[in-house]
Amino acid sequence: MLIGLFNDWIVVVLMMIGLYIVIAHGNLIKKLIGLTIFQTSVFIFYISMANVDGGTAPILADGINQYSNPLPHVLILTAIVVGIATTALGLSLVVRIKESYNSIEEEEIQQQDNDEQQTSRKAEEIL
Amino acid sequence: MDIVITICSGFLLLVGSFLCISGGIGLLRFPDFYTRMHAVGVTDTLGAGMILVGLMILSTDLLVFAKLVMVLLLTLLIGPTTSHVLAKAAFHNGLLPKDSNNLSQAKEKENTSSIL
Amino acid sequence: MITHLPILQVIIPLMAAPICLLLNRSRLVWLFSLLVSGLAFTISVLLLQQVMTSGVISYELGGWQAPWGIEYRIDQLNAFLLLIISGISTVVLFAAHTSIEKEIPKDKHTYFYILYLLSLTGMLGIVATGDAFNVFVFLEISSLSAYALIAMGQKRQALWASYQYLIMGTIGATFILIGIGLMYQMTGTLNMQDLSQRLPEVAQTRTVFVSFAFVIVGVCLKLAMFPLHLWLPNAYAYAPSIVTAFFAATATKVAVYLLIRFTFSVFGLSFSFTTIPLQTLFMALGLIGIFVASTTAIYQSNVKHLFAYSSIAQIGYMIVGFSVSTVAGLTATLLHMFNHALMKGAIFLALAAVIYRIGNVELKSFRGLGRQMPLTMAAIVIGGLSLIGAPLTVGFVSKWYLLTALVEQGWWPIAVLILLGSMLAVVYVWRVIEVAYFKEPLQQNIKVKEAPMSFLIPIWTLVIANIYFGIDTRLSVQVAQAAAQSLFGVSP
Amino acid sequence: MIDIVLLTLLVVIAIAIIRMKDLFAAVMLAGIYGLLSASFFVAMDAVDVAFTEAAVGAGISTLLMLVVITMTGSKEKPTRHKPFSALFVVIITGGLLIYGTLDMPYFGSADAPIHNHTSPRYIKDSMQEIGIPNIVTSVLASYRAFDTFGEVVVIFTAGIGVLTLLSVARSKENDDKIEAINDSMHQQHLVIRIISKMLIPFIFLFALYVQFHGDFGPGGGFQAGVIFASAIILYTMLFGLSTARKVINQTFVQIIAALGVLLYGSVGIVSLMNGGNFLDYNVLSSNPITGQHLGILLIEWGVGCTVASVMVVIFFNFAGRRAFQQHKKKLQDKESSAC
Amino acid sequence: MLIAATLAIFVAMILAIIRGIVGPTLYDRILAVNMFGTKTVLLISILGFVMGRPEFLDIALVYALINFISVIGVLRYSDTNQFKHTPKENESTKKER
Repeated sequence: MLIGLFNDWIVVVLMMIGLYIVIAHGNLIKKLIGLTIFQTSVFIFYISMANVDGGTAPILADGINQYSNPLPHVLILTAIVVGIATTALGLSLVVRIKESYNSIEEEEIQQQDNDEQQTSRKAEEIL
Repeated sequence: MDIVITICSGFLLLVGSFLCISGGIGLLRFPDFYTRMHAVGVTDTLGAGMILVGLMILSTDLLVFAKLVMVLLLTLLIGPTTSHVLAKAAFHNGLLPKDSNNLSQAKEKENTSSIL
Repeated sequence: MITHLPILQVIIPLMAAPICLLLNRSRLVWLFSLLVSGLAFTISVLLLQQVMTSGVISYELGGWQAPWGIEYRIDQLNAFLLLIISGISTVVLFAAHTSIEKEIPKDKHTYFYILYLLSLTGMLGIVATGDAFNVFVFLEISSLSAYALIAMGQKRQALWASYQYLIMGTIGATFILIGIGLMYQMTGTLNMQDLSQRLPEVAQTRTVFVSFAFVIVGVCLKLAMFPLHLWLPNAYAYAPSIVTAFFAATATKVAVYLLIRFTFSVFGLSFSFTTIPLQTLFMALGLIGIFVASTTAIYQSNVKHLFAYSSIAQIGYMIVGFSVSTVAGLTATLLHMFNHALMKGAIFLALAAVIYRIGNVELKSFRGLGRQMPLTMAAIVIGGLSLIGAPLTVGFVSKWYLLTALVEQGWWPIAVLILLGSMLAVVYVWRVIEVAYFKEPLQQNIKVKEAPMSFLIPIWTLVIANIYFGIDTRLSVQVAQAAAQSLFGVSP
Repeated sequence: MIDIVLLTLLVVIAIAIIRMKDLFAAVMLAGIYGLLSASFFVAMDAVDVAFTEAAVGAGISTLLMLVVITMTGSKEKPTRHKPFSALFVVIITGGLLIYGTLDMPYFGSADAPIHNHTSPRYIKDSMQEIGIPNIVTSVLASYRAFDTFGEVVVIFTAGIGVLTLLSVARSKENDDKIEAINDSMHQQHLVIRIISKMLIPFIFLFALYVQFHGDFGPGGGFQAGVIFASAIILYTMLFGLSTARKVINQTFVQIIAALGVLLYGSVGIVSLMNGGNFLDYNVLSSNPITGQHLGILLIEWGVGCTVASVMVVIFFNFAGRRAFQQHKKKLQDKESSAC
Repeated sequence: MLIAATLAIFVAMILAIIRGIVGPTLYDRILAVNMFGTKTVLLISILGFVMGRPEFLDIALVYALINFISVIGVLRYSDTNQFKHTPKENESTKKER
């Protein structure tokens, strides 16, 4: 059982690390790095389930009759593209956030928003 | 013939592996950036070349051989280039070798001359 | 061509998006996307007709048989959802040209329509497909375009809201991906129909249980169900008004659809509701969601925020109906999806008109608008009444069905709680009405004119639909009931 | 064995990324992470995936992150709030997953359900039905072609999204000014310029090879597109954005991106017209195998075009935004000094 | 012999990773990444032979290219004032003088 599932467990650990970075870190770029790690570990999970003992790459050749399962490979090709698309969009959001808040730290941004809300509330009360 | 091939490739692979490890140790143990770079830059190119040539001898397919040649050419072209650029960039941005007064003086001179 | 309707439904808006990039003239692109969206609506009507008369339609993409290729599978539920989405999209798009003129810089109009169409495509694709992985791909199309659309809002908070949504949304999507992966690992198939046949064999394994948990949590993140709702209010409040109207009316419905599809069709009723205490959990979360979100809505000073929280509360009603897990309860949920789309569409479009005229939707700037923009405010009033569940509006119909479903099961206390929740809706809707009609008009509001026709037509279309379907319930109830029955495997 | 070593290295790097306060270092470690996971994919026989992951995970995404870091600063501030709630969520998730793995089929076992339900047909019959040796390409481009269409649309969406967020209205004189900043940087790097000039045509050629060889070996439209784009990105980095923009017109690139999606879609529409289902290549030609070949060739071109041009657009917009910011900053500095 | 070479490459990789994590300067890290890249190229080439299907060397080519491009990228974007490096080592040497 240990050897049969060892890969899966490591993948779970990787996922946990990625998720931890996303949730616990306040830096927006670090969050995106965490997201990439999280997604990549899911890819690893898919690819390792496609593996067959004694199989080779799913490209047909003479004299080989055991191939790895091609379907997860296809799915992950798609998922990788989705991942880079998300990262690119997230990064462009970070650039814009930096421009308008002059910070990429979650806490500072939240702070600025709260301050803004409070000043508008105060203005309301004065009226 | 087979034995010759095995021995040749084995020898090359072995030397290549040794170079790789020694480069790695150099990267880890040397005192500052420039010496580390020296270790890596030299062994990387040679070690990679050795291993690739060793694989070339092993290869039976012509296409595989050709691809290995391409990889080799690419490493030969890229390895020294990156080392060069890296060292240059580091130097330009003010990273100085450890315990090297001469160089730091040269650097200062360069700075003053550029100001002038 | 009639056999190709399922794919045309998705492919027409999809192909239109790159064509928009080639056209690149704001007005032209708007007319073109309106045309495309209208076409999609027509197709969805035809599809619904076809499904109601002749049953489930299956369409094999690429001509490959189902578990090997991807299959589009349209039953009553899908067709109903397709109708809601494409209908709302068309109505909302009608007002888009006027609305974004003031909210989005001129050189980005084309991009706006492209993203709008892509978002529409994504939602239609999620609903139409019968393949679990294809759901993920189209989910990402709709989410990515949603992030970009929300970030187009005028204030800088829009960027921050969009980023938070991106993080939550991606985590959700990745959870769904993990869940699909686990299912695939246990069964070897990705086709939903095939999955539903092969899952019972392995239903007792821990892996399937975990895959179910991951899919549900992922969907609930997208759904903004109560403890996972934090991204929603800001995303809705700071997005361009048209985007808010579109998403508030459709996006959460798609997520509810996914929830229903996975629990009822893929994992199967007996697994979802007996192996796991889903019923109690969802019932509790739904009820808490209703109360917390409604109470928060009362304290909002921004009307968009207010109605965004109200959306979360309404999702609570859908979840409660879902967790009753009887035909009647599910019918109530489906009806509420349809009705909520109508009322939230009307309300948010009216708010878009307010923004068009006075530039913001702070509650304090609503003073006197009741006189200045009578038609727009009347729409908000009717929409609000519908939210409360007043008779003669659609809200009444779905609440009625929900209460009957609960009473049928003998769950009186919950029915009472639902009624109490509606009382909270009275409070927050009243706050808006009070300010708009009974407070001294603001100085700067005196000269405000009624919204232009390009707003009034779509708003009143939705309002009239609100009243019509509140009186003549035959159509919506019939379809919802048929869909619910087909999910429970009851032949009508 | 190899896979376990690689996975352990991955864990080490991931932990190092958590601890790294310098974002620059974190991004580089993320690049290593990409390379390592790609090596893992090779060890797991997923050559196509490895190809893509190397180009994307280690290449493009690292580059994009680097550009962004130069705009946002590279130091991460310590967070004040306690990470316990995060730890709680993560441990629940992880625990649930570990619990789920207990009933999984063991790693590599050939009697797992996934190897016995749908995949045997792909492996056994794809040669007769599609006629190309790379099964991954067969599945990607024919059996599940609609997923791939979705993937192309996702990348197109991302391109449009980046355009909406970052595109700067450009004018001629602005460009010239920005150019001045741009080119001041790499004037001295003569060696690298020459080497890159030698390499770039080779990279283009290689991209084309990958595009066409995708039927027989690892590769295909997506990988080719990324490689093609990376050559342009290399050029841009060395010779400045405005020079690159003179060579490659951005509007033109956008149109190519749209045309790529349209090409893919039109293959589907044509098969509708010919009486098949959407994306049914068998009807494209009188002989089904020829039809499959034709269809796969065309859609791979669509994928390649869209991916390459979207990558270029994304990079141009990031770099353009950066140049724009620097330009604005310079103007501000000038104003403040004038005051 | 192939296995031995694989192991050697793994060892070199681990050493490079340690250097990449420890730093201390930015350029050390770039160096480590670069070396790691070359080692990956070699690993892929050898893996092909180990697994008996050496025809996938295209991947090694891509790695070499991507490695080059990303190192250029790092240098290109580290070449701004923000990353001007005056590490503590240098200051200490100056003081000694």
